[in-house]
Order: sequence, then structure tokens, then C-alpha cells
Amino acid sequence: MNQSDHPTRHGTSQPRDPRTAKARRLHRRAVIAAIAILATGSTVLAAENQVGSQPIAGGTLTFGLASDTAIIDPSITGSSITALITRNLVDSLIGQAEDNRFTPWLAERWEVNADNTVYTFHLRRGVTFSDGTPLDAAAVKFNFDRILDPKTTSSYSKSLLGPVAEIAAPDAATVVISYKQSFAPLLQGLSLPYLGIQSPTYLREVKSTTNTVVGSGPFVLESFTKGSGSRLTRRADYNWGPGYAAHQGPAHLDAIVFRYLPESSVRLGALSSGQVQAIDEVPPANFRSVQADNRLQVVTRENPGVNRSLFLNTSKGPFADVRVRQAFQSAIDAPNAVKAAYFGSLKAADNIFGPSTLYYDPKIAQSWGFDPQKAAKLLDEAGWTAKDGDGIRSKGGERLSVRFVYDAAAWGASDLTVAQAVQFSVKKAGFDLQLDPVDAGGYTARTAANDYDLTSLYYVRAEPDILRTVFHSAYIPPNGANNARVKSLDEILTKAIGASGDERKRLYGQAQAEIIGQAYAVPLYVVAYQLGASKKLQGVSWATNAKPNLYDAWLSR
Amino acid sequence: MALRRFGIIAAVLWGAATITFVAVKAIPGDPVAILTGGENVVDAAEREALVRQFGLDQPLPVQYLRYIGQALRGDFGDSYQYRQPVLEVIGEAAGPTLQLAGTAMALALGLAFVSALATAGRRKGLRTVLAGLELAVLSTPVYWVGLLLLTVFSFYLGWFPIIGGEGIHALILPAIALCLPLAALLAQVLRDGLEEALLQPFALTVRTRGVSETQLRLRHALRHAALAVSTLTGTLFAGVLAGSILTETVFGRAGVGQITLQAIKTRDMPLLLGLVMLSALVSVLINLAVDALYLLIDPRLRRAAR
Amino acid sequence: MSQALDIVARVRIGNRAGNPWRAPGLVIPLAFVLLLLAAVALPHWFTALAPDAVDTDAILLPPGPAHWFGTDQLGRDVFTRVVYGASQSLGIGIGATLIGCAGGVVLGTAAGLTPPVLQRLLVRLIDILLAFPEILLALLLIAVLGRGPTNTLLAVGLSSIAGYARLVRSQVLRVWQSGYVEHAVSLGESTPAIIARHVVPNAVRPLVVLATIGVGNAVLSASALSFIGLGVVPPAAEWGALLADGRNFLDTAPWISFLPATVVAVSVIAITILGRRLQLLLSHGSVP
Amino acid sequence: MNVQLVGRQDLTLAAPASRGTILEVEDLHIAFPSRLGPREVVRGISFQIGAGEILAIVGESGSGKSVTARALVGLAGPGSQVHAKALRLADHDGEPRSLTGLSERQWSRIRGRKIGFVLQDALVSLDPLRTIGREVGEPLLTHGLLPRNEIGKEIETLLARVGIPDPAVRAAQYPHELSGGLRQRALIASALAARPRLLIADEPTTALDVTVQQQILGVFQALAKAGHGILLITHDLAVAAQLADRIAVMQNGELVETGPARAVLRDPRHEYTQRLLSAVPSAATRGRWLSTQGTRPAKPPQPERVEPILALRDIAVRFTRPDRSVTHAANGVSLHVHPGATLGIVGESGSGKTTIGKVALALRKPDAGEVLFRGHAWSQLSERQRRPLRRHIQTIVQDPLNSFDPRYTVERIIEQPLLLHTDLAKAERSARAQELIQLVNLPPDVLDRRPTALSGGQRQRVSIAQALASEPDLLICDEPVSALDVTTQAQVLDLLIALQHRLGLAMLFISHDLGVIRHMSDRIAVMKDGVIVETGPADDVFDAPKHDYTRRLLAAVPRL
Repeated sequence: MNQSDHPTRHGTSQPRDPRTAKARRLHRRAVIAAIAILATGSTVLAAENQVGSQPIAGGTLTFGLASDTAIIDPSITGSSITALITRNLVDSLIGQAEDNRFTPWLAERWEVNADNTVYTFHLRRGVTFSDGTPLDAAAVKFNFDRILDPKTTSSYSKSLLGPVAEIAAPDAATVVISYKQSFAPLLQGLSLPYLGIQSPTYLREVKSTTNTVVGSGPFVLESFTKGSGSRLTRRADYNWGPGYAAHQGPAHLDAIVFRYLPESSVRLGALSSGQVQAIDEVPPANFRSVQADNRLQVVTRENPGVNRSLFLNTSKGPFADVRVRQAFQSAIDAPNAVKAAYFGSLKAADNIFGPSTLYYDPKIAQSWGFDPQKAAKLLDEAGWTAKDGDGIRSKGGERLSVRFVYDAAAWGASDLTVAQAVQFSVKKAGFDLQLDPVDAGGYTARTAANDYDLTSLYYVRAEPDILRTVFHSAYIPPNGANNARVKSLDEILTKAIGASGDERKRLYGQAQAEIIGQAYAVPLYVVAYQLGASKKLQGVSWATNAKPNLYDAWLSR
Repeated sequence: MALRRFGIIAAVLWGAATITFVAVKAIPGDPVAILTGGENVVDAAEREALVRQFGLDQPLPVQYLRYIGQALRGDFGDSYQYRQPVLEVIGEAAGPTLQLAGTAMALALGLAFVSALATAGRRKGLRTVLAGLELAVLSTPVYWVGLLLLTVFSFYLGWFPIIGGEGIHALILPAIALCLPLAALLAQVLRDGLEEALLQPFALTVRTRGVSETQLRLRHALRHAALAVSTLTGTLFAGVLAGSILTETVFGRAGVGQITLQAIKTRDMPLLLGLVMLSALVSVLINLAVDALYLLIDPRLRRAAR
Repeated sequence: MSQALDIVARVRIGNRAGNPWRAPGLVIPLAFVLLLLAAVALPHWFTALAPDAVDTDAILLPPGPAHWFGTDQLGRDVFTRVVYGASQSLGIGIGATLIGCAGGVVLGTAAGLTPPVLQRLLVRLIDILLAFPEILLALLLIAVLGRGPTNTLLAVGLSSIAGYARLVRSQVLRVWQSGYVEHAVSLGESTPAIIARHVVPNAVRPLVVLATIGVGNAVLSASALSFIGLGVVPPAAEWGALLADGRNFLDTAPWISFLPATVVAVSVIAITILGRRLQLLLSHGSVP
Repeated sequence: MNVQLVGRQDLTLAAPASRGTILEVEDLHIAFPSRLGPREVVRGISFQIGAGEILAIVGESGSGKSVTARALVGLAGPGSQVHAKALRLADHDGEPRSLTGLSERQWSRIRGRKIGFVLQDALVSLDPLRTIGREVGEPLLTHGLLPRNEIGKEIETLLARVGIPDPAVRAAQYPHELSGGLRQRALIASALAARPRLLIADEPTTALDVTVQQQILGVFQALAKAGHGILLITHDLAVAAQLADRIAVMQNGELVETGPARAVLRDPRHEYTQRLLSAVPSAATRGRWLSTQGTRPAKPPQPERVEPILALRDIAVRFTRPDRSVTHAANGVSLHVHPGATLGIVGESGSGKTTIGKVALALRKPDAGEVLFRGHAWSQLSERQRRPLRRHIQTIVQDPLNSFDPRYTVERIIEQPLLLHTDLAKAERSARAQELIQLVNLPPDVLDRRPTALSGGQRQRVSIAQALASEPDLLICDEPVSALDVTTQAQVLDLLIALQHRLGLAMLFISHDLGVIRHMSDRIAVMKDGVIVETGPADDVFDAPKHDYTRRLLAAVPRL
């Protein structure tokens, strides 16, 4: 694995919110590229530790999903639900293990030239798609050409392929992808289902790929119904699993059924009554009861990267004044809010970075926190001294009112709980925090038009360079997600790309200190993925996009 | 006459499409952002390709005319969200919804008839209890009824697993949840209609012939009550398609309700327009059917219609 | 569902005979509705707490002497939220009904009394609006207007106009052909005076009953919008939002949604009964 | 009149020709629960009906006559308490069976089978959604008298028996497709279907025109001749006089007088019967009060050759039916109303008399011809020009409840014209309303009430008071007393005549009732199918009718 520090080479972007239902429906990908997810080792599936228990073949796994996907073809959508399902249907050229190693899969081996502009893949032989078409270099080239074709309207997959110059298939077993400028993140992108290889025969014949997919994976898609779910059955002749897999040959499970169960109580009820064996988005309120149930387990994966934070718009309004921002930061009782909303299933954030992020600075934690007196003092200093009947401060007749713009569809019930706790918390300091839910189009329009006082997001990425995406002036909306509209960090962040060792650590420490000290952001909690499952479900491994991988999974009796 | 009818239908459909078009275009925000997923993943060239593909670069009147023109040919365009012809998306969703709505409606009519026939103008105690229950059901949010049914019958009792396919078993709970308020409403209207009919002078005549109360209800009063009920059934059935939004959400069922909600939330204009046209068409057709039913039931209207 | 309201409103649930004022079915709902109105006007009389007061040390407490309806996931007192929610929900219910009725009266009267060409156009417009399922229209309006209590009110209200308009138009036509309008002509009253003095007041009369029942329906519609996630904005304590919030805690803390749901149901029942009693009273007054 | 009585004389189905008592009622009491305890509406009445006999119970509304009839088939109504010393009905074998203490099941074997019941107004008394045949056949089906496949034939026989032509065609039609007379016959046929011995007819001819009424009465006479016992309930003394063998007069739940028809009518003993008889308007009552004894003062002499106050010239009114066919509601109608005089228009339903009233009021524009008021244009004026003149022509209609805004109190109703045509102040209007209400003999406290709380007679007085408020010269009265009981009718008619004398009013008086018309009118116009067939001074028209239709009409009127 190439460890150079090219800014865009690593890091997969994540859906901003792994728990909320609708968040994943549509390709909510932040920019480009991919980095390995670090297994943070928080909780490990019980089964993984049960030495000596042997996988049993057979059985149907029913998996309850909080969100639905509109499109099942992974090449034309960025839906993470599509990724979760099609991971079992399409194979990728290479695999990425939980420890971030790249392993062979459809490509037995590959070469990358020194400046990351030419990638040569040598394909495994004997692989067939489920419709019988053999997998060869032409098939791979057909897939990628299709993705690059604008008519395919393949946004996310195309972005993963990057600025391709040419794709060549010199012989039946060799594929060469070349670039004019270096493009390091390709390998990670290739390991994702979005660049999985589908049958060219099928692609040529089918009119619309919205509801179908034919790949070479361990399972075959039997049915897919929007708004309901999908059913996958095992392919008996499968024998080309990824290098990181625990076993070879066909999958253990006979079939996997994904059911769309948007109501969290319904989803949980289905799990605890044994109607499903796994669910995503365990309702936080039930976190403890699921954990306490000796038939069930919860697997939590804490993510590295930028924590779920509020980003304060420094360019206008009350938050243009650093004292008001600091007061806001000090007025928020984040630990209590997170405790209330997540019942201890998630940790409150103490820094802009999650603890598992490279160069995370633990000292920052002491520099800020909930301090109502400090908030009051700062606001007095900033001139927001008058108070109305509701306790809301004002200055020169202007109320201390700030609007929090968020995409309602991407915002789950627990995050709303956090928001309301924050709202009440800052109200005591004299802020009138107004929640302003909009739809995705509205969100983009509002941020682009600089019509908001604060927003919220998070990024999953272990590489600290992610800060550039969030705080470099080049990414001020509409060009990116620098919703705090900060310009002062450009120099540090640019310098840090080329720096190394202690100097790099020092620069990122400086950045973290400024972000918190200048209150560009208020970190709320450390994002994690939670899988609720029956203890019968064993052998689940984790894909690099923090999704459970079901090839090795099996159900004990 | 038939031509006039057709003209009215066309006018209603056109009006519905126009209102929806205006509304969708009035929704604030950038439609391309929706099309591409709300984040600026795509580069300018691709963005332009998308805009052109969906005709968003044209001035609004041109978009409107093009839309109406295509709709006239039965082409409602491709859904932004599903990248699939709108008619196909709706077609796929219509099956389960019709199944649900049909079952619920049939159940509701059955329940209503039994309840109303048993208690119209008699059995005072039972009548009070049933009327009270009906009022309670009508006054409780339908989604709440659904959640309660699920909690009790699926999770605690385990009678109706929500998992396990699309069979009749999976249809029962949602159908009951959807049918209860319909049944309550129908029963009230039917009972009232029966009681009204039983007060008519002809009911006295029938009684003086020695006809039993039950026969009087079945042979005479029911037809009179059926007039109001058929209108209501039509209105309700047209509304059921929309009412299925809540039921389908609670029970995680695929269907028109789900895609309608998604279409609105993601501003999937072609799909939304298609759905509106569908429901307008359904409502118009149901009105026609109810009119026909009226003629069938009430001979007095036949001459006027001719 | 108010498209079928005119049918529903005709339904009588009480006895046809007897003095409606004396029926026990009147006093209890009337008292409850008065209580609700008191909660709207003077919520602080009912509870000393604030509806948005977060208390993370008192999360999901079951009902008890300190918290009659228990507390929610943020430790807020559910009873307080229900009391304050009354003003939101009833406000939306009443406001939406007023909009619906006012719009319905204007549109319906115009569609009944304007020159034939305009009349045909307006009737067609009503037909078109009626072709939209009400909830679909409300959802569309919310999408255009954005979320929030005022917009919920507007969406629910505007989407119910067509239903009311149809009723008003039929009433206007009925009254226009009535004996007393003809009689007023023979007495020498002018057309505008007849419309103002006889047609509109009498055509609107059945609307009173309908509107009462409509308030209950509007409360339910608004709560459905909140349930779908397109209703009021947190931390508003609108009843539907309370229910929607509480549904995540059905098994751990059923009281969060169960008690508000009961209040919603009882309120709507009370309002409906009141409306129907009112109807009995009115019909009692007009038939010997 | 051609009543065929040649039905199947099947032994079980045939009405017995044998004489004897069919129904015996002794000391019948009927009470209904009320807040003040049981309220007795029928108080110990007794009567008998023999085979082939027609007994008429005559009474005004609320006398208890209808509930008596219904109690005889166990349908007095919910909550009713029926007691009798004896209530016996002769069975088909002639044996009397008691009707007291029967269960609902037992009653249903009596109804239709042993007692046939004919209600008023067959349009609403027949199920409008079912064919005539099915309605008539229902008793046969219910009592299982015939196998299904024979019912069709029997229905035709029955229809033929009550004089319905083309029975096969009629059986397939719906009630609304038949004329009123045929409908009433069909209703009788359905009551006869199961061959009951006793027939109860509750106001069977009330909604019918006189000529049709005459035919229906003929049917009943024929049935009695065939041996049926018939109980006739009616408010109309003349009908009872023509049809009944015996008459029982009912008042406030009691039979005040019973006896052979002739005796009761010629020599009434009870004061109420006398009052009832003297209240019936007829040729004989012209020139005297109906509601009180004594002759009324003669009308002030009318000047000869005076200009008519209202003149209709060649009026034509056309209606287009839904099927686009055109009917003439009036055709070439010319009429004159002279000041202080009454012109009566008489005709059967559909004759166009109400349309003429509307044209005179300028509520309906004539399609041809014109109306002149005091010799000046009236119908030709624009409504704006006419509006100030409207105070001079006022109207009284059959059901004043229809012409009152339902929200108004009596005071507001009476003040309505005052507001429009005078500039009286509030207090003055109030005082004038008081005056007017006294003028029509009502107590002042009705001013605060709503018309719905008044009786029919009181309402009609309010209507008169309102009409008089604008001090009109002409009253157009369209069936003003048709909905009233005979004694109330007498009072209202007396009031109208008294006012006419006092105020010098001219009247256009429209009615279907020849007695009322003759009593009220100076001149009479007879209308049929939109045409005036005969016109002239009242006595001339009645005593020497020139037109054939007038003669038929007069012949059809039942006489006391």
C-alpha cells in the first residue's frame, strides 16, 4: 500500500450520516477518492472470537434496512444501500481487507507505475458472470467505458474512476488504466462495489438497469422491489472470493433477504421477535436492551475523520464575531445532549477529529467545553446584553437568532434529539437557535447562497487531510463543504500536505487548536456504525466502506 | 354526451398536471442538485449533460409545452430518482397498492355492512357501542393504529410476521389498519342511510305487508343507503391511494404511497407529475363509475340522464 | 378525508328525537373542548414547566406524580408538551379550517352565482382540485412553502378548500332556488341584498357543523404531515410531532406516544360529537 | 270507471262474501311516553267494521286517527303503549282472533295477509327503487302464498283488478314513471295482493286531483261490494260522505260522534261535528263566515267598468324538459283582476295556474304576451324599474315556511317589507309589526318566535301580515289554505275576506279546491293544460258550466 501523502489519494467519503434512513438513498458522497477505514476495534462480532465454531452452510439471512434504494445498479448510483446489497452480487478487481491491505480478487495481481498514472491489472481466469458470460479484459473495459460515458449518468462511480485518459485491454487477461496526471485513490475506489464488474452481455441487452444487476458475485439477485426489499440466492459454482475472505468457494448462506423497514420500532421489533437476523441503525433508545438481550448483539464501529459537528458561518451574522461563536460553543452541553439522544451508544466528541484519526490531539479536549458563565460573559462583551421575556438576547434591537439549515431527509430522529437538546442548551445562554429543515435541493441552494448561520456534517476518513475539504477556502460553497466559510486555514492546510513527520503533526495540531479556539465548529459526537444482529449470525466481516460483508457470514442453528 | 365527458376528463387531467408543474417549479432550490444527489460530485460538463438530458435548460414555457405534449402521447419521461420511465415506476408500485387498497376497501365494506345492518334503528346498546368505536377509530391517527396493530399482533403475539414475503399473510395487518377508519366511516354513513330509509313512508308500506325487519333492510333500505355509500366509497377509494402513504410507511410496504412520498421529498418532478395524473385519472374514473352505479341503483335518475 | 366531509357531516350518531341540549353526550365533550381551549389560551395554568425544558437527568421517566404523562427522550415533561401542543394543534386545526371554509365560501359562492362562463370555469377548477387526494395537495404545498406551523396550517387549509367549495356551491344553488329567495324578489329586494342577506348566510349555515368536524380532521391531517416528517419544526410540541417522536420509543417508553395519541383521539372525538350535536340543535331549530 | 273484479276466486285467497263483523275494536287506548309521563293520544275508542262495509274515521291533524289505523297492524310506533278491552279480527274462516299481545312474528303474519294497508301519496309510499311488479308481488312472496313462477301472472291479475291498463307493461315500470292515479291503484293492488279481508286506507286520495280521486274512490266502492271491510281514514268530510257507510268523527283521541254517514252529515249532534261541517266552504257558504256563525257584511259595491288593476294579455310560458321537448305551462292566457275584487283560478295539478301566479308576480317572464299593472307596463319593466312598484303586489303561498328565511324571527319577517319600502325608524317598524300581527289575530308574543315554532295556521297569518306590511293593492294567493285543516282553513279564509273588505284589496286566488274557489271568488277562470277553458262570474261558471272540462271537474267533486 502506497503510504505517500498525496492529498486526495486515500479516504472514502462516507454518507454523512450512517444512521439515518434516507441519508443513503442518494449518493451523498463528499468529494472524490478513498482512504481505508481503520478498524477501530471497538466491538468485534462475538462470532469472530468463537474459536472452534465451524461455519454451517445453508439458511436464509433476513436483514432489516432503515432505508431503501431507488436503483440497484451500483454503477449509476451512490446509494450505500445499493453498495451493501450489491457487494454480494458483483466482484471488484481488487479487495481491501479490514486492515486496509489491498488483496487480489478478480485481478490476481496488479502493477502501478511510480507517479500513479498507469495501472495494469492481470485478471483471474475461469471467472464467469451468473448469466454464463466469461469475465475477461474486454468485459472490464466495457464496464468502465460505460461508466465514463456521460449518457450513463454515472456520477459517483465516474468520480471514483477519476480523470481517466485511456482504458486498454491488450489481451484477454490484462486491463490497463492510464491517466494524464497522477491519480492515487484508484485502488481504493476499485475495491468498492460502485466499480464492481457486471456482465457485458447483460448490460448490452437490458434496457434499464434500475432494477436488475448481473455480476460474478457469490449471490445472484432474484428480485428487487423498490420500497420493499430484495432477495439474493447463493451461486453454487462461485469460487473466486476476495483475498481477504475467511473461506473460499460458495457463500455459506443459501439466501439473503433485505427488507426495507423504515420505522425503527418495527425494525427493532422484527429483530427481537426473530423475524430478521440483522438490522442496521439500531434505535439508540433500545441500544442497552439489545445489548442486554442474550440472543442479540450490537456491533459498533467508531469512525475516524471529522466528527459530527456544527459549523458556524463565520462570514456573516452574529457568528461573524468570534466572541459570539465562542459563547455559542461554550453554551452547548454536548455530552448531555449526546447521552440523551444516543443513550451512551455514541461518545461525545472532544475535538474536531475522532480519536482514531491520524494526528488527533488529545490536549484540545481541555481547551473548551460547556461553560455557561463563559458564554454569558462573552456575549456581554460582544454587546448582546438586552434580554427579552424568553431570555433571548439582543443587540440594538436585533435578536440573537441563528438559523440551523439541515437536510431533513438526511437527519435522523436521534440527531433531531441532539439538535433540540442543543437548542435548549443555547437558549439558556440567550441564543434563539431556529431549526430550518429543507430538502436536499434546498440545502445545496441555501449553502451556495450563504443563507444560513450554521450547518452540520461529518466525514469518515482517517487521513487528517480531510480538514482541507472542510476548512480550505477553495471549498467554500458552492465549491465544497467549507460551510464555516473559513479562509484563515489555507496556509496551514496546504503546507501540511507536503510536510512530514513532526512538522505535519505540529501543523495539524495548530489547525485543530484554531478550529476549536476560534469556534469555527462545535464538535458533537464521534460517528459510529451500529449493526444489531442475532447471535446466530456469525462470520460477518467489514467492508472498507464500513458496511457488513456477508460472503463469510453464516447462521448457527 | 360521451364527448362532453371526455372533455371534462381531459380538462381535469390537464388542470392537475398544470397545477403540479407550477408547484414543482415553485419549490425553492436547485433541481440539478437533487438530480445529482445534493452534493457537488459532478463536474460542470456532466452537470450540463444531465440538465440537457432532462430538458432543464429550456425556458419554463417550453418545458411545460414539451411535458404536456409528451404526456398526451403517454410518455411521462424518466424519473430523476429511479432513472426509469415514470410509467414503469408507477406500474411496479401500483400492483401492491391496489392489492392493499382493494383488500382494505372490501374488508371495510364488509365490516360496515354487517355493523350497519345489525344496528340501524335497533339494538340500542350495541348500536351505541359500535357507533362509539367507530368514532374512536375515526379520531385516532391511522398511522398510530398501524403501529399498535404491529406491536400487538406481530411482535408480542407473533401472529402476523411482517417479514415473509408478499403473500396474503403480509397483507392482513396493513389491510386492517387501512380498512378500520374506512369501515368506521362507511358504517356510519350506511347506518344513517338505512335509518333515513327506514323512516321513509315506503318503509311503513313494506311493514304493513308483513315483511320482517331484516327483509325490509335487505330488500329495500339497503339500496337507498347504497346511494350515499357508493359516493363515499368512490371518494374514499380515490383517497386510499394517498392514504396508503401512511400505511405503507408504517408497514414498510412497497407501493404508490412510498414512491409518492419519495417523489415529493426528492422533488422528482416527472414522477410526481405522473403520480398526480394517475390519481386525477383514478378520481375521475371513480366518479364516472359512481355515476354509473347511481343510474344502476336509482331508476329515477335514468330518465334524466338519457 | 374532508372531501367526503359533506357526506360525513350528515351522519347523525345520536337519537333523532329528544332535546339535544339535555343529552349527556353534549356536556362532557363540551367541557372537554372548553378545557382544550383553556389550555390553548392559558397553558401555564395547567403546568408550571416549559415545553422545551430539557432535563437530561430525567429521561424517559414513566408517568408519575411529578410527571403525569412521564418524560420524553430529552427529559421534557410530556404532559406539558401536550398542553402546549394544544395551541399548536388546535391552532393549526382551527386556522386551517378557517382558511378552508373562507376559501370554500368565496370559491363556492362565486362558482354558484357568477355568469355562466365563469361559473363553468370555477366548477372545473373545483373538479381539478378535488382530483388531487387532499394529502397529496398538502404535501405539494409543504414542498413549495417549506415546513413550519404556519405552512402546515396553510397547506392543510388550502388543500381543503375545494371540498368546502363544492359543498358551499351546492348550498348556494339550493338556497338560490329556494322559496324565500324568490319571495324576497317579490318583496322587492335587490339581487346584491338577496345574496348578502339570504343566500350566503343560509348557504354557510351547514358549514358551521362541517367546520367543527373539520377542525378535528385538520388536527389529524397536520399530525399525519408531522408523522411523515413534513410537519412542524422541532421543538414545536404539535401533537402529531409528539406521536411521531414517540414512535421510536414504543417498546421502551410507550407513554411518550400513547398518552398524546389518547389526547388527540379524545379531542377529535369531543370536537366531532360537539359538531354533530350542533347539527342536531340546528336541525331541531328548523323543523317543527 | 271499469273495475274488474274477475280475479282468481281461489278459496284461500278470495275475500269472503259472507257478511259478519270483520274487525271489532273496544275501548282502544294508545299512549306514548313523554317527559311528563305517558301521553294518551287515543282515549278509549270503540268501533266495528263488517264485511262489505266502509267505515270512515274523520278528523283533523293530531286527532289520533292515523295512529289508530296503524295500531291495528301493530305499527303504532316505537314506544307506543296500546291497550284495548277487545281487539278482534275475523280470520279467513270467519273466526275472530284477538290482536292483543301479539309478538312481532305473529303481527307479520297478520299484516298484508289479513289486513291490507293503503297509505297516502303513493309516490313516497312505494319503494321508488323497485318496479311496480315487485312491490305488488311482495306480500305474495312474504307470505309464501304462491310459487315464484306464478307470482308474475298474479301481479298482472291484481293490477288489472284495480283498473290498471296494460298490466304487463306497468309491472315492469317504476313508481315515478306512473301517473298519480295509477300509482295509487298499484298501491291498493299491493295491499290486496294477499287477499286480506280488511283494508285500511289512510288518506288514500289526499294528494290526488279531484277527477283522479273520483276514480280511486270508485275502486274502494267496488272492493267493498266484493266483501272487503274497509277502514277509511280521512280529513275530508266530502270524501267520507261519498264513500262511507258509517262515519266516526274523531277529536283529540276520542270518537265524538259515530253513525250512519247520512245521519251524521245531515243531522250532526256533536258541536265539533257541526263546526267541522259548517267550516267546509262551498256554494252555500258564500256570503257568510266559515269559522263563526252568522252572515258577513256584504262587500262594498264595486264600481262598474273600472280599469282592471292587473291585466294579463295573451300570456304564453314555455318550459323545456330535460329531454328537450317543450311544454306550454300557459298559452294565450288573458285575465283581468279588478280593484277590490277576487279572481279565482281553478285547475288540477299541471294546469299552469301556479305559473300564471308567478307571471303575475313578475317572477317569471312570459315568453309571449304582457302583464299590465294599473294599465302600465309590468312584466316588460326591468327588475330595477319594477322593484319600487313591487310593494303594491304581494303574495301568499301554500307553505309560508318556504318563503321565510329560516334564520328570521316573525318580527324580522314582518319588518322585511317595511325596511325595503318605508323609511320607518326601528321603533316605528316595531310598532307597525305589532299592529300587523294584531290585524291577523295573532298574539304579540309570536313576534319573537321563529316560524318553525308556529302552527300551520299561525304561519299563514304571519305570511298575510307580511304581505300587508307594504300596504299592497293586490294579493296573489297561491293555494294559501291547501295545507291547513278545515277549521283552520275556515279561519284563514275568513281573515282574508275580512281584510279584503277593510282594505279594499284585489285578489288573484289560485286553488285546486272548487269549494274554496267558489267561496272566495267574484269571478272564476278554469284552467287546463295551460289554457283558460272557461271564465265568468263564479255562480255562472259553477251553476251553468259551459265547457265540458268544467262539467267533468264539477261532477268529480264529492259532495257533502
